[in-house]
This record gives sequence, C-alpha cells and structure tokens, in this order.
Amino acid sequence: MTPLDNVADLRDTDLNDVELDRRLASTWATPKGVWGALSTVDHKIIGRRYIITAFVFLALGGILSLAMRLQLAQPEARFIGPDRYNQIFTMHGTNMMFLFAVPVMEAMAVYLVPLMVGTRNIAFPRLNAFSYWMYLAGGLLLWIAFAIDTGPDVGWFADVPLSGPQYAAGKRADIWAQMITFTEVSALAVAVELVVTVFKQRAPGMSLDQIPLFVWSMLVTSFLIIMAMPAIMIASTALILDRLVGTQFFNPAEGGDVLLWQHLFWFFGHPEVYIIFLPAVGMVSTIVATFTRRPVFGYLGMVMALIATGILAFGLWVHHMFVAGLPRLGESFFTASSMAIAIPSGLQIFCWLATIWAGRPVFKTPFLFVIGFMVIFVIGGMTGVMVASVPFDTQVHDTYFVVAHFHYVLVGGAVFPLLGAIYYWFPKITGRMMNETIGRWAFGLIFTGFNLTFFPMHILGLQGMPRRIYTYQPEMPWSGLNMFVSLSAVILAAGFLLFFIDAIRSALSGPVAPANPWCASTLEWATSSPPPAYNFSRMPVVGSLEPLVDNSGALPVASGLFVDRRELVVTSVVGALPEARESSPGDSIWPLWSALATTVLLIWSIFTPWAVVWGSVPLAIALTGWFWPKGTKEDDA
Amino acid sequence: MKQTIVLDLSKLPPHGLGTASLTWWGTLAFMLIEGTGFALAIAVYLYLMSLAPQWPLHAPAPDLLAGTVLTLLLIASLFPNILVARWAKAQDLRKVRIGLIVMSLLGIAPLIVRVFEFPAMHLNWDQNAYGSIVWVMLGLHTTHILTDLIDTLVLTALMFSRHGDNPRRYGDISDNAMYWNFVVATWLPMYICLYWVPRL
Amino acid sequence: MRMSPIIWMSTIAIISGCTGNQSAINPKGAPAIHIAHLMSGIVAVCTLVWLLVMVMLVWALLRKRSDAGEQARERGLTTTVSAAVGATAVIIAGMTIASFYTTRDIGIPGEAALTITVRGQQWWWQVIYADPDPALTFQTANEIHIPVGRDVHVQLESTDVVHSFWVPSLAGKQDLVPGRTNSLLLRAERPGIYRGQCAEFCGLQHTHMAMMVIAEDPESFERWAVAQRGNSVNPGKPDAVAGQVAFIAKPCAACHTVRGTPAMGTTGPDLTHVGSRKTIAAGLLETTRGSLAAWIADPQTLKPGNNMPMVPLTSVELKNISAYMESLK
Amino acid sequence: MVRGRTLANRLLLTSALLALTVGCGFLGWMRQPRELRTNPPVLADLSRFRLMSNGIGGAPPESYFAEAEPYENDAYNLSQGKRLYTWFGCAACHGDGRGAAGPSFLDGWWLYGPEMVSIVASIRDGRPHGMPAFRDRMTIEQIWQLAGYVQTIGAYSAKVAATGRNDGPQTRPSENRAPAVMLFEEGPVGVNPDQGPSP
Repeated sequence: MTPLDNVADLRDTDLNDVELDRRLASTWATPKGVWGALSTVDHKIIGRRYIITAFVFLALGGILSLAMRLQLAQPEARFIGPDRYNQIFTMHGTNMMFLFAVPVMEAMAVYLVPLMVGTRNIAFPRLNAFSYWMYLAGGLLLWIAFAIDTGPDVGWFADVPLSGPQYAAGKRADIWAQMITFTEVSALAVAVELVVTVFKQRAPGMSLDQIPLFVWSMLVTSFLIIMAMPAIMIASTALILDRLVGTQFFNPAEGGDVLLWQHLFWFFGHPEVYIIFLPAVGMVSTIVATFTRRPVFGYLGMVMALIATGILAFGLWVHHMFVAGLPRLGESFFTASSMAIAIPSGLQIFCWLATIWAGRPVFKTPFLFVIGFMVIFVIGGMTGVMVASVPFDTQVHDTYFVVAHFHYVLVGGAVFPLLGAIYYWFPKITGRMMNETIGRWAFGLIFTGFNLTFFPMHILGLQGMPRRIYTYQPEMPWSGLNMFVSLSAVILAAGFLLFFIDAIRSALSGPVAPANPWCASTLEWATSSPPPAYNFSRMPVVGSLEPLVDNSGALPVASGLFVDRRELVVTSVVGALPEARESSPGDSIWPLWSALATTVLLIWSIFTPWAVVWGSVPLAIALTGWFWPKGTKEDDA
Repeated sequence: MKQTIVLDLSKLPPHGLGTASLTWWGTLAFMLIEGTGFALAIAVYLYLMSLAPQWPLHAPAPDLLAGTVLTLLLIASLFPNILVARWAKAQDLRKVRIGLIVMSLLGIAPLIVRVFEFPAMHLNWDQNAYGSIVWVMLGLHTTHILTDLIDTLVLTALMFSRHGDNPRRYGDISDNAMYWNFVVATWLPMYICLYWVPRL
Repeated sequence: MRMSPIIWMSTIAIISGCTGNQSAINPKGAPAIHIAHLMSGIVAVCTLVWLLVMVMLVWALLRKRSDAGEQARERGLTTTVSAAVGATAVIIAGMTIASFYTTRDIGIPGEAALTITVRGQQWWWQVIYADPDPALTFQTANEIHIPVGRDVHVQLESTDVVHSFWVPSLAGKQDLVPGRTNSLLLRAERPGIYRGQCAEFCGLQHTHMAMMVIAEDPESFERWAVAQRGNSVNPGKPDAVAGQVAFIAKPCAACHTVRGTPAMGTTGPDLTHVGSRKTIAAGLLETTRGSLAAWIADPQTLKPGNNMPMVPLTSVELKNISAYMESLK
Repeated sequence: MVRGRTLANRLLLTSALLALTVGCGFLGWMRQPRELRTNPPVLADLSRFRLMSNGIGGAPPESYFAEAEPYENDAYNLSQGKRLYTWFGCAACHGDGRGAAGPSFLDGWWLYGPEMVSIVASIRDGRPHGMPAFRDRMTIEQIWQLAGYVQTIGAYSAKVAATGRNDGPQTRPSENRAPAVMLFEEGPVGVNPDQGPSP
C-alpha cells in the first residue's frame, strides 16, 4: 500500500509512469473469470469476440458454399435435395451478409476506432456489450434452426409471396425475419456508438480534417446503417405481421403490393453493399498509406468520395428491380444513378494508384491483399456498370453472371481488404506477428482460387444458367465449367484454411510484436501491442493527420484525468477542442440480461403476438437495472 | 512511446451537458433511426395509397375526435416538457420533481386517448392493406409514447431516490425531454397523414 | 485467307453447340440481338479500361524511384487523377446513353398482332392463346409456338409467387408478379427451338421450370394453332383406349384437362395435345413413352416437391396411360 | 461482495444452461423435416385405418403415430391441404369453412366427430346428404393432408403449425388465429337435423 492510496480523486498529473499504469490497470481491467467475461464492457474484448465470432460464421458459410459446389459439380447430382439446397443457399447468403460481412466490419471498428481516435473506450460501452450478445443470439438462432432442418428456405432477400403466409409453411421464414431483427438491433447499436465516438471522443486537436480515413469510412458507414436499417425493420415487421396476425401488406387482392416488399428490401439492400464496402475502403487506405510510406493522395477527395458514395447509395435500389416491370422513366433514372456511383469509386481507385505511384511500396502480406483487391474489385466495378444498364441487366439479372459480379465486389472489395487488415492489425490485437511466408501462400491460393472459381461464372450466366437452381440437366452446356468452378473452389477453400491455421497458430505462438511493427502513423500504434485495458495512459493530443510520423520523438499528451474512475475526454465535433471530462461506465451484467430478455421476446413473438406484451416486462426490468445508478464514482461524477 | 504533457484537462467540468454530453448525441442518433422508420411508414402509406383505386380502402375516413384530442394533448404537453428541461438545466430538484410527475401524467393521458383512435379508423388491421398500415403506424407511435413514459417514470423514481441530485441525472432528464419533443414532432405528420390525407 | 463456307458453317455450329439454345451470347431474336450488341460494346470498353488500370497499377508498383522533384510530381498527380476521373465520367455517360438507345431499339410490346398470355405457376408455365372468338382460344403448357419474323406480345401473369420469364436467345427477362401484368416483346429472326427457364427463385422446383419457344414459319405456326384448337384425338390402339378409361377413372382427371373427354381438372397443365409437345414436366424430360411412364409412376423422385402426387397404379394401368398420353398428338 | 458474486455466478451459469436446454428442446419440437416423397408402403398403410361401424371416430394406422401424426402437426402438410381445399373445389359447398350447401367447419358442430379418421373417411368415402366420395379423385396422402387442414379450420385453439392467410380476398381470419373461436357465435344449440346416425 502506497501513501497515495488515501488521496481522494487522484489525478494522472501527480503520478510517475509506472504508478500511473498500475492504477489505471486496476481501474479499467476486466476481472478474470466467467463473471468478468460476461460483464465486460471493454471495447477491445468485445471487438475481439465480435471478430472471432464473425470469422466462425465465415467458415460455416464457406462450408455451405462448398456443399453447393459439390452439388453443382455435375448435372442432376443427387447429393442435396431441393429442400435442403434452398435452405443452404438461403443460409449462405443470410449468414454471409448479416452474420459475417456487416458485423465483421463493425467489429473491426469497435476494436480500432477508439484506438485510432485516441480514446479509452467506445461511447456507450454497455450498449456495445448488449449488441454483441444480440448478434450472438441471432446467429445461434439461425444456425440451430438450420441444424434441425428448420432453416429459412426463401432466399436471403425473402421475396413475398414466396416468404409470405401462403407459400412459406412453418416457422422457417419467421426465423429469417427475426434473425434480421437481432442483427439489425446489434448493427444499429454499434452504428450509434461509432458515430458518437467519432464525433465526441476524438483526441484533443484531432479536427475533422485529421481523422484517419478508416475512421471516416466507418463514420459514413454508420450513417448508412442508421438510414438503411429502418427499411428492413419495417419490411420484416410487415412480413411477420402478414404471417402471424393476417395483415395485408403484401396481398394484392386486399390492396397490398408484392413489389412493396422489394422496394423496402432493396432500399436497405443496396446501401447494405456499401455498408460492407466502405469500411474496406478505409482499410485499403490505411494499408496503402503504411506500405507506401506516405499519406494517401487526395485526402479531401477520398473523404468526399466516401460521402458521395454514401448519399448515392440510397438512389439506386431500383436497379435490383429492373425486370420487375416498373415504368421505364424510373428505370432510366436509376440506370444513370447506378452508373454515376462508378465516379466516386473510380476517384478512390485513382487516388490509391497515385499514392502507390508516388510512394515506396513495401510488399508485405497486407499490401499483397490490397493489390489483389485492386485487380479483383475493378472487375467487380466494371460488371457493376454492366448490370446498371437496363437492357444488359435483363439478360444477366438472376443469373450466374450476377453471382460472379457480386462475389467480385464483396469478396474482392471487402474480404480481400479485410484479410489484409487482419494481417495488418493482428500484431496490435494479439501482440504477436502472423507468419509472412504462410501469409504469402494464403494470399496466392485465395487470389488464384477466387478468380478461377468466380470468373467462369460470368460465362455461365451469359450461357443462360440462372441462379438458385439446385441442379441442371445434362443437355445444358454448363457441366464442364461447373466442374471447373467446383474444383477451383477447393483451391479457394485451401487458401482460407491456411489463413485460419496461420491466425490460430500465430495467436498462440507467433513472434512477439513491438508497439509499431509496420512503422505506421496512426494513433493505435502509439500504445503497446496489445493495448492495455485503458488504451492510453494519458490522452494523446493530435496536431496532424499522421501523429506518429510528425512526432517521432515523443507523443504530446494531455493530463489531468482521474485515475480512480474510468475517465476520458469529450471534445467538440469539428475542432476536437476539449469540452469535458466524462466517466465511462464500468462493467455490468445487465446488458447480458437485457439481451437474453430481448432474445426471449423476439423468439417467442414468432409464435404469438402476445409475446410482445408479456416479453417486454422482463425486458423493461432488465433495462431499468441497466440504467439504475449503482452509486459508483462513474455513476455519480 | 515517450510522452510530453502539452495540455492540462483538470479544469474541465467532470460531466458535459447539452452538446458536450455523449447521451445527448446518442439520443439524437436514435431519433434519426426512428425518424427514418416513421418516414418510411409514411412512405409505405402513400405508396399503398397511390396503388389503390379509392382511399381509404373500403372504409370511411377516420373519425377526427380522438386523433385531434390526442394531437392537442401532445402539443399542450410540450410546454411543461420545455419547462422541465429548463429546470433540469438549472438543477432545481424540487421543480424537476413536480415537472416529472406532470410529464408522467401527460404520458399516460395520450395512451388513454390512443385507445379510442384504433376504432376510429373504422376497420381492423387484417381487413385490407389500408387497415394494416394505419394500425402499424398507430402502433409504432404508441410504442414510442409508451417507452418514453416508462423512461419518465423511472427518472421520476430516480429523482426521489438518493441518486437524484446529480448533474448526470439532470442531463438524463433533459435528454428525455428532448426525446418527448421528438415523439410529439413525429406525430404531427402522422396525424396529417392518417386523418387528413384520406379527406383530400 | 478465305475460309470455305463449310468450315465457316461448322464453326458456327460448334459455337452454338457450345453455348446451347439458351444463351444470351447466341441471340436469335431481335431484342436479344440489340442487347448482345450493347453487351459486347460495354464489355469491350470495360476490358480496355481494366487493362489500363492494371497497367497503371503494375507501373506504379514497379517503377524505379528517385528522390528529386517530389513537389512537381504531386502537382502532376493531381492533374492525372482529375483527368482519369473526368474520363470515367465521360465513359459512364457514353454507356448510359448507349443503354438508353438500346432500350428504345427493343421497342415496346403492344402493337403486336399476336398476343400470348403466359401464366407462371409453381412449377410450370400455362400458355394461353387468347382470341376475341372464345372458340378459337386455346391453351397449352410449357411450350410456346411463335411465327418467325413477327412481333409477339407476351403478357406475363402469375397465379402464385413471383417467377421470371427468360428465353435468353430471344429477349431479356421479365418478372411475372402476382397482382400485376407485365409485357415482353418476342421476335425470332430465324426458326428454331429456344429454351427458356424461370429466372426468379420460386420455391422447391425453381430449377425445373423450363419452357420451349418454337419459332417456325407462319404457315406451320398456323397449322399448329389449328391443330391445338381442336379437341383431343380419340385413341386408336387398344392400350391407349384402355389408358383413356384409366385416366378418367383415376385421380388424373381431377387435375388435368383433356378436351373432348370428361377430364376437366384445371390444377395441372392441359394435356389435350401433350404428345405433340417436345418435353414434359416443364422441360424436365423429352416426351417419349418411357419418360411419360417414369414421370407418372414417380413424379416426386424426378421433381421432388412438385404438385403432382404419386398415384398408385398397376403396371398395366401405367403402361396404358402412358400410351394414351403419347397418343395425344 | 465476493460471496454475492459467486452466488450470482452460479445462478447465471445454471440459468444459462437451463435456457440452452429449454431452447434446444423447444427448437427440437419445432423441427419439421419435409417429406417430399412419402414411402409407398407408408402411403399404402394410410388407407388401413379402422373406423367405428357408425362411421364416427376410429383409429388411424399404427404407422401414423410412429411418424408423429404428420398430417396434423406438420406445417408443410397443412399448407398442402389448404391448396387441395381450393384445387378440389371444397369451397363450392363448404365456403371459406363456414359452410354453404355443405356443413360449416367453424360452428363447433362436427357431424361425424373431429377425429382425423372420421374426416378422412368422409372425404374418401363420402357421406349422405351430398358429400361425394373423393376416393377416385385424390390419392390417400392428399386426403390425409386435406383432412388435417379441415380439422385445423375448425380447431378452437390455433395450432402452431397452422397456415396463415391466403393471398386473395379475405373472408375470415386466417387459420393460425383460430377463426372458429373468433367467429362462432354461441347461441341456443338445437338438434341439428343433419347430425350423424347416432348423436
């Protein structure tokens, strides 16, 4: 016991570094054991959990795709029947979009954004814990349902009337709709946390023009989530009401409309693509800057492109409905807007090219994935321009051409940057380096396997092969390419397997990483690898876009925060001028209880509408427990 | 990494109010989410209306009484609400306590009137798409009144507990007041949409 | 070197053999040809742009670097990037305009002389050749005959879920949406059998929901229409006669119509001239006596989940009914 | 404080395990694998039910229980039954379930009892006063599917597996909302002249 323990309201100004670290650790650390694990609100622990869970879903979804490829390798194969196949492709799409792609991007942000903006925890950390539990519950609901042969079988887009009360018997479609609610609640919660973190918790001095591009991209993404997710909320609620209590939203005979569903779904569904892609833009920008040893060319242009993409994203949902028989004038407008989005995307590509051209490239694994991204994503963008043309789209819509297109966009445009980002930030997250040699092999296999798997699908689509078919007849000229595609998928899978092995092995026994192994310039590298529970012992002060490059000697920091409670600093939106000190909430089990109560309510509501009434009682109790002050210093400050 | 102290934060207030408060921004973000939801519900209403041969579908236009009373009630509730926010800013515990009790009552009153709005639509949710959308719109707004009422009740209880007199609680109260303004504000376009658009 | 016509012809045959008769890149109908032109144009431009970007990428990655003149280079980059964005905008605008023109070239159905109503059902196509004179109206299933070189207006409706009508060699696709009626223009430029397939996921047997569009010269088309209008032919051979009796006595007649007999069911496809169609079960099998027998004996193995039940029949009944079906030319 | 934590810890773990077990059991109960092609021997067995001599009530074949009463509890079969109701023109006499020329299914009267076997027998063999026999028009599996649906329409509490509303003009609340309860107006119950042989 040191004499200082008795001093009330101790501040970091009075302490030496060792003592400061000790005290901050005891204030911020998550207690060991099950209780600590369940009640933690540390953004790094939750972010890590989120990332791992999302990658587990990626692996599961990948296994589903291999099953589909096995079935499609030959004509009239009998490996999987139509009923199971429909469940499998629905699960693959739903899982990859709702349980992998969106959550993994948010998960990376949950981990990285507070570090990159130089704060100690995300805004609303308990909401963050709640959002993870909701996500996990939604994922479990979907996968357990699938395991017991009750998985949704109506496609990830769940078009009515096929998913409606008359044609989707049983609870399969209800499970889909409620799973959406789970992931939607968790995504919206994270989006709110990120917006507030970026707006109000940036390090003093980090004005809007000094935010790292990854943070900008997550800010725009969060706004996209906030504006887009309510559409699917309305849609899935209407669907469940139609199915459960007999509302008539989608019944044309009673004034409803089938296309209403498609409008609502794609008003969400198209921004969804950018919700997945924009974070990847941020990752690419970060990696490019680090591995070319210079800041990204055209920072302002990049930010404008992000915002422009975000706005345009809401103006092109109809290009998913070009063959639904809408008025021609409307279609023409959406052709123009869909094509126009190529301009900001093009700007981003050119800026990265300029950065590489002007920089000094270092060919490490993360950078290799970015190069792979450039090659693949540009193809995906080109085919995107193709499907934006109405006449072109009438031939390729709902064919394997589109399957190829969006895999080029989503795998090329998001998974490649994501894998690069994992290699890049792995040392920060785990404190250990990944293996460079295995990384190169994994990249090579994934890049080759991906192109061999998905490029031929363009041709299959043009040859008339529709999507979502569980088999095809031997007289169709598709069997050769399909066999080729299925074999190539094995290469792709091998690449992913290698990546997973490398990640697990490195996390356990990789070489220990220094604080800043890549000589990067953003704030997350200013702290140790992995960061301590409190992220920074004193709040960093920022004066440029590259705080670590411009202050190679010592990091400017601010002092004056309490160490006996979880304090961080709140700054103004534009200039990041300090406005207040703020206590960040401590660990709490109530988010878990609230998530469990919500889970019971949502699953119960598949069976009776009264669940909404009775199920909200425990939920209200849990939420009251969550917000009721416990008399801690954080509560009463 | 070595550090040089360049800034002293110790003079800052220990808790931000208004735009310096995180919960203020969080409330704003949730209002944006729900506002989009309300806007989409209205969009669905207008979309269905654009498809229908006549509107409202197989029903007379809704009776105005209940809806109008509720609208007036909600608008009237804004005045005590703004006062509560002002008192919370002044950290006046006694007045805040009274104001919260008034606001709790003003949260319950519209719920009672709302009960009469559903029959005023002259048809049930399962009769046709018009019935479905008006019930969903009313239901959506009702849940917002309800959740804000529960929040107000919990805050009222808090203000009478030992945790009450605390700047953080006052911040919560002004955020809650802001949210109530939002609940009232979203109702106005819904009211016009539900009660007056069918009379056009 | 001039290629001899025979080699030329056989090359075409091989190419078309490779792509089949259900292919967007082997167009035989006016709308599909317009679209194919647009497609090849856009694909060519895009390929070129992609190659340019790749060249730039490789150059940017591998170029030799010196330390001099950084300032000037930065300014040069701004110009280059702006020019590239400008070029993108121009190319995009060009493609948009080309796309509008193609839409206009395809034209709108409506003034066509022949209107065919196609109704999508889980999982087959009901085809109605309506005529102002109800006596001349007839219906068939999964097989559409059209005269070559004439505009045909296809009116698309659905009785259950959303389907999509797609005959890639003739035209782009169009959805069949319950509660709405959509239109599509078909025009075959040369005779042939074009396969089409449902392109919007519609449930368990979305896979096996194909149809044949048979384009023939107007005279043969007229002959075919006259034949289809008529009632079914009376079976001649004894097994077919017995088959007819069994067909009417068994559950078959409850779902299928054979005009001219008491079989009046409307749930399944009209079978009045089923023997004249190229395929059965929505393109699943070629129409032969054997495939008919296999289908009737166990439809749920061949097309699991479809709405035709497995009707218990003795082997003799099965043989007779398939003979009867085959005789319905 | 520490003791409190340990207790809460145990409570949490126990309740989590409990919730997991209940959840899995619940989902297991929901499990409905789709039988798209029923085995011919099982199908043949479906017509081997035993009916009481008065035509009211009886026992389904053993195999029906072995399969967990699929035509009453399986959503897919019930929805197929609903399609058959339309396809085979049941509505011509029974309307939307409220009856017209034929008796109602919603009024609480089952002339031959509400058991599956009775309903199957009614459809298969027909009944006096105009109910035709569908023996030669439907397969036995279709008859069971249809019977399951008919039983659902008249059930007083909705089955979990019951179908929802149809896409079409609505005449009554959908099956999963127990229309019989919502529509049946209780009044003086007289002797129904059409009642079966022994009331």
